[in-house]
Amino acid sequence: MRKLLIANRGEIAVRIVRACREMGISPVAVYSECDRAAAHVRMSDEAYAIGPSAPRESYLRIDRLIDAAAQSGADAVHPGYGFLAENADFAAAVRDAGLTFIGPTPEAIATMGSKTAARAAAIRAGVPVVPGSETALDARVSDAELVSLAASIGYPVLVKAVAGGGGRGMRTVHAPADLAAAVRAARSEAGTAFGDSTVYLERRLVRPRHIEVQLLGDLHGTVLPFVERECSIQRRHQKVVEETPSPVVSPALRARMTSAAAAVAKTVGYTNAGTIEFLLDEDGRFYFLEMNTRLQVEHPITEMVTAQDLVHWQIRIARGEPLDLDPAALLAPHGHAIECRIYAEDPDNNFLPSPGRIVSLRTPDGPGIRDDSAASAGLDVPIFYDPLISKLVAWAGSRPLAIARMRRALGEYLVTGIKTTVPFFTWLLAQPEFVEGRFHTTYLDEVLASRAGRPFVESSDEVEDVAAIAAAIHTALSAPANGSHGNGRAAAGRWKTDARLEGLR
Amino acid sequence: MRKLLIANRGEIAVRIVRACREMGISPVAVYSECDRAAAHVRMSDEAYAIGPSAPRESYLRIDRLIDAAAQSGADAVHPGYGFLAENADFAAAVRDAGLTFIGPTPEAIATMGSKTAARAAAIRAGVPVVPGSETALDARVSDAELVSLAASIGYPVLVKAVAGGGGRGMRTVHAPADLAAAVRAARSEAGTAFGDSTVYLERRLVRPRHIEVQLLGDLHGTVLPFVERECSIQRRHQKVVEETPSPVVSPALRARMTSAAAAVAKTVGYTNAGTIEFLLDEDGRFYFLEMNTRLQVEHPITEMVTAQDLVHWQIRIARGEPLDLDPAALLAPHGHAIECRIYAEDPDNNFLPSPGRIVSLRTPDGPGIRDDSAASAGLDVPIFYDPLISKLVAWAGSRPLAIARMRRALGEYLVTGIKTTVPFFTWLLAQPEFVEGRFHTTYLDEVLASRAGRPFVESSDEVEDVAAIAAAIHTALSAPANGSHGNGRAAAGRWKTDARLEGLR
Amino acid sequence: MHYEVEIGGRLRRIDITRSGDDFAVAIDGRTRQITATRIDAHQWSLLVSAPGKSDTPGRRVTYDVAISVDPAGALTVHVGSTPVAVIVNGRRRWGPGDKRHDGAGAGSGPQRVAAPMPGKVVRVLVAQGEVVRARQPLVVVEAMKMENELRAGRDGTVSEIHAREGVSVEAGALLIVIQ
Amino acid sequence: MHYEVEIGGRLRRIDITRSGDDFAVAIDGRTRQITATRIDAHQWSLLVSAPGKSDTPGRRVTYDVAISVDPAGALTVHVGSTPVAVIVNGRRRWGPGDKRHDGAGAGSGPQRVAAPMPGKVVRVLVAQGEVVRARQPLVVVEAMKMENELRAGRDGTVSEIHAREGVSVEAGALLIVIQ
Repeated sequence: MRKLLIANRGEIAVRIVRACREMGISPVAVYSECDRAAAHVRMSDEAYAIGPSAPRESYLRIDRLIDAAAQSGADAVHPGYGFLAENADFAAAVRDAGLTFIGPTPEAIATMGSKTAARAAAIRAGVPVVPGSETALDARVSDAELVSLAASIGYPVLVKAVAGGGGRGMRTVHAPADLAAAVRAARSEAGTAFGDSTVYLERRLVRPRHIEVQLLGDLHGTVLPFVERECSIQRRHQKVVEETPSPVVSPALRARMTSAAAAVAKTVGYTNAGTIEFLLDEDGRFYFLEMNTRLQVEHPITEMVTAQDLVHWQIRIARGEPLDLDPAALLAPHGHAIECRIYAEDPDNNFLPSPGRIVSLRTPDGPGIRDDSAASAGLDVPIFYDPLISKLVAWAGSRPLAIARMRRALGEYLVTGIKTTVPFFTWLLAQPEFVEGRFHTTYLDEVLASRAGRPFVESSDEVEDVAAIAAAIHTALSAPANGSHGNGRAAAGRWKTDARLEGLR
Repeated sequence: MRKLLIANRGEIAVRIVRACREMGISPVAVYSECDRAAAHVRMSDEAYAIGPSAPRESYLRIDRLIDAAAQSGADAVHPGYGFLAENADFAAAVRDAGLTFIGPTPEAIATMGSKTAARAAAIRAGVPVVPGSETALDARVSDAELVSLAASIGYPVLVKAVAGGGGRGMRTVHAPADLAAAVRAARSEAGTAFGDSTVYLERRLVRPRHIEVQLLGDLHGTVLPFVERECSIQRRHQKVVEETPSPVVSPALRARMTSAAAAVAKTVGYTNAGTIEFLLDEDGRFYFLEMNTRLQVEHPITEMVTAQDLVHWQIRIARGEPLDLDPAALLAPHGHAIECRIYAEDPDNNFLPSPGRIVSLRTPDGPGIRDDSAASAGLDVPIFYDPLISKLVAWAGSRPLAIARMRRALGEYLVTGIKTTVPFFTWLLAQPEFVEGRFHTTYLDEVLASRAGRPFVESSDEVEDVAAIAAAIHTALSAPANGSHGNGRAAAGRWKTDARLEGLR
Repeated sequence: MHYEVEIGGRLRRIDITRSGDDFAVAIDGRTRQITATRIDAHQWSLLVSAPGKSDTPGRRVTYDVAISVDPAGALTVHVGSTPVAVIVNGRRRWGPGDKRHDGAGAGSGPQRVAAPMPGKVVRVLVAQGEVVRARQPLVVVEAMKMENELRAGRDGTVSEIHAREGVSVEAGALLIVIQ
Repeated sequence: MHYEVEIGGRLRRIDITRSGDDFAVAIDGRTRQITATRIDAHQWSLLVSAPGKSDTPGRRVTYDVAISVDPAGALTVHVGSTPVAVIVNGRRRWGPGDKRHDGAGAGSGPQRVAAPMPGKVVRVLVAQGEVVRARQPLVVVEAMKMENELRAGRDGTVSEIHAREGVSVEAGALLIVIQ
């Protein structure tokens, strides 16, 4: 493998570029119109335009991606996450073009991409699943049948899209009377979002935690699980903070959950990187929820506590290398790691997206801090894609220190020009429930509802005085006579350099 | 401990600010004239001017540092490294002012700061020392006595300043005829540099490695050693690359070296952070070289493989907390870490310092990369201090991957406006001797001499074509009519923002 | 020079006297000594003396400050990493924000709810003439892979509805007006 | 527009025809298609077509480029993180570099060795009239905690010595001239 096309953008494309560089593989970028000067393009060796900014005209165009691979002479394709990462047709198209797909087989993607087929696989592996309907419910299932099915599962029930993800096509129903409407709404949303309107029903557990197990499977039948990730801090079913190890998983429970995860993967002959998601109830029972047949957004925290590089392993597995790792070491976390997903959203305005140009950017660094990002000052966060700015990871010897370090890093993080979720995380990481590890998948939605939009930053009188003084001084010294140059010593020096360069003509 | 004054500048001051933030301690900065807007000032809670830019008028002024501590109400002082970090008078002045000194006692600093007293301590602890003179040699020692002493030690001999460090006041002598002149030169250099012109003689080992052991000692008599650091890559006795673990130290040798280091420290009742430096000869015998009674520049690599925070521990020890760590874990490195000291020097011009304004700065990030730095675009690397730009650390599961990762990170590192040693490291990390771990303390000087100034970057025709094209396009588009604004889309957008702000008046 | 700076509904009156990098700043009558060093077009390093009656008169507090116009056109001062929205001399919107929505913020006059980004109207949740409460969801716009609820900034009555379900809208398109 | 760019002693003749972000660039007669997108005042993203006779005509190579004047006044183009010193249209020094030393680089005419930074002359290693070889150490200046050897850029004869041991010098002070 000498050249690898990255069928993605943003921070995950940058992440894959870095792995390529470390492995001596030449990274090839693709870009939509608005991404011409994006970080993943600038950092790659080659770059190919694949269409307009809207994803369905570029990053979702299988034909154009295969064309770009051919044009560049790439011999492998990494899908990243999102876009086509869990699209079996794409994996098949890559294979049919004679290229290596860095991921599982199209067959495994198809099986585990169906929530009902995945549930069946878990049951075959002897792993408990959340009580629910064993088959997909299409439009022909009558309302009466739905009510009877729900009664047998027990309320509250969740209506979930078979092809779903990210909380879309999902509804909670507490009483039979609301069931039919919820199913209709979920079908409609799922149809629009995924092109597949079938849904299924599942018992909604009370205050469960979301615990997931990262797996690697090689082409020689070895499947190895990693120490669990705790992903219960979610907003509207979207993960916002992840950490490893979980504050509530004992070594004994870890052994059972990771064995169960490996068993499910082996049942479907799974290869490459994947993740088994579980719900863990308040009594310590866990249930298979679904499998993600790709690299996860939150993979860095696993890397920090195991000293393994998951993207390297994805590539090595695809090249046929065996997983020659000590299984016990993968279950013995070295320290603690936490990830905050920094979004271009306005937390004080109902987390509304806040795309636009980043004016200033200062990212945290120093001990235990990793920032996986594709942002830079002067470039746009486009309106067309997921508004993830960066994945900020803090690693330390213990959970309290990792939290302290993350708070320190958030204090160093400066993004101006757009709104970000930094102030929200600063607030969240100070909450006693978070600090003490007392949370579950609905904790965040509940506490957000109870705050009723109160701002996350309540600045002190002194900070407001300083902001007022700074605004006044800045206004006073930004005289038009100076153009955009200001009066600054530092700035003046830079402009002098420009003037010198201009003298070149 | 609620407020801590940092008696230093640059990356180490920033490093200590970060530890303070993580521990809920308020950091207080001091600054010389040219450092008014330096990173450590901007990141602290309070900042005090202590004089002109020249170190002896500011960062070396004990009186002004103590004054600043009093003015701020700080209850502790951290000296960092360099400047007054190993000055017993400063540690005593801090103690006498009723403040906590984050470091060893003035007595321990004084003892171990004298190379001859430190040798005596090692001999008392039963640790081998390099054959050499047991007493300091002042101006009263006759040339004949010197020649006789050298003959008993064996040539080649090193003439070293008793108060020395960083290769200053040091000379190698191969024959008796050169001895007297070398002693005079070393005394003169040491007198100027350290205010103490006494020297001593030491056998110069052939092709030794520099291996050092980090220690922590608490106030309750516990001394714990950490896995060794390999610091043999030196230019003129200055470390330029450090790594841990050493590629040549076996677990058995590690056990012996770390026990020896702890024994020396216990002999002098050592507390807080310190480092015992050894020379390791080609036959696997090690000799005590000296002790550094402070935090080392290269401490981050130890942190990466042990998940301990050495600055936190310095503060915790000073507060009286016990070292409640598993000693075995500190000797079992998790992965491998390498540090490159990125300097503002021109490697292609005999490593001449290259101070000045940083025009653009892009620092590496992503998996396994830590950048301890105080640099930012638009600010100066002053002429007055050590021209260290950043300490770039790569951590990975294995030494080959850590090297690959460092090379990847160096490729992401962009500093314009000044010269840096990035191209030198890119070259060094590709040398077979480095990759295979076959080096010793004079390896780098030898290979640099053999290269006779050949440039470290030999760019390809294609890269030169691209540079030429870029220079031409840049020149063509930097028309004076546009001022410093260029024609760029991104740039234009920013200036629009400025214009809006100017409208504020 | 005199400025009026409003933050969180509170007006501060500021008078500045400059001498090089040093400023004497009277804020609502209390004078403070400031050293302001410009870092670049957007960033400043401020050293601020302790407030007047402090028992630590020699204290010099350091603040890193960045000033920018956010996508809604509001002026934001970051003090460290803490964003503070400021209104200088009564002006609320700068640059392109002028012709865009007023966000969901409270204010006087009719509230004009506009699309903050291009997207598709998924649901209109209120009817003409309906009485709404502050923070009540009004319309759902799908953009950036998420459904985004736009909410009322204050109590009022829906006087205009321009949003239609299923229709794509540009950034800044007026969706709903509340009197 | 026509430019002459010298790199490492080799001159490249460049003709540029612009059309928006796209450029047809003839370099010593071979034409290449370039897309140049400006990132900021100093940085560009270039997409470069494969050279003329390549067997992969569709290849589009991406380069991240930064342009700056270094402390010695030379124009440097960073291609990725690789610095390349360039001379455009024959001009060797820009800005303050004009009145400073010529470094230790080879060139024609007398070589004027000047202090690259403020410091103290520790040792003068050559005498008036002495014949020196390229890279021979001439004078040692202590600055930034290090002793720095300034070396001859080429073979020649020492014609002037302005450096005196123990004397502090400013940046740019002339120390030695070699004919």
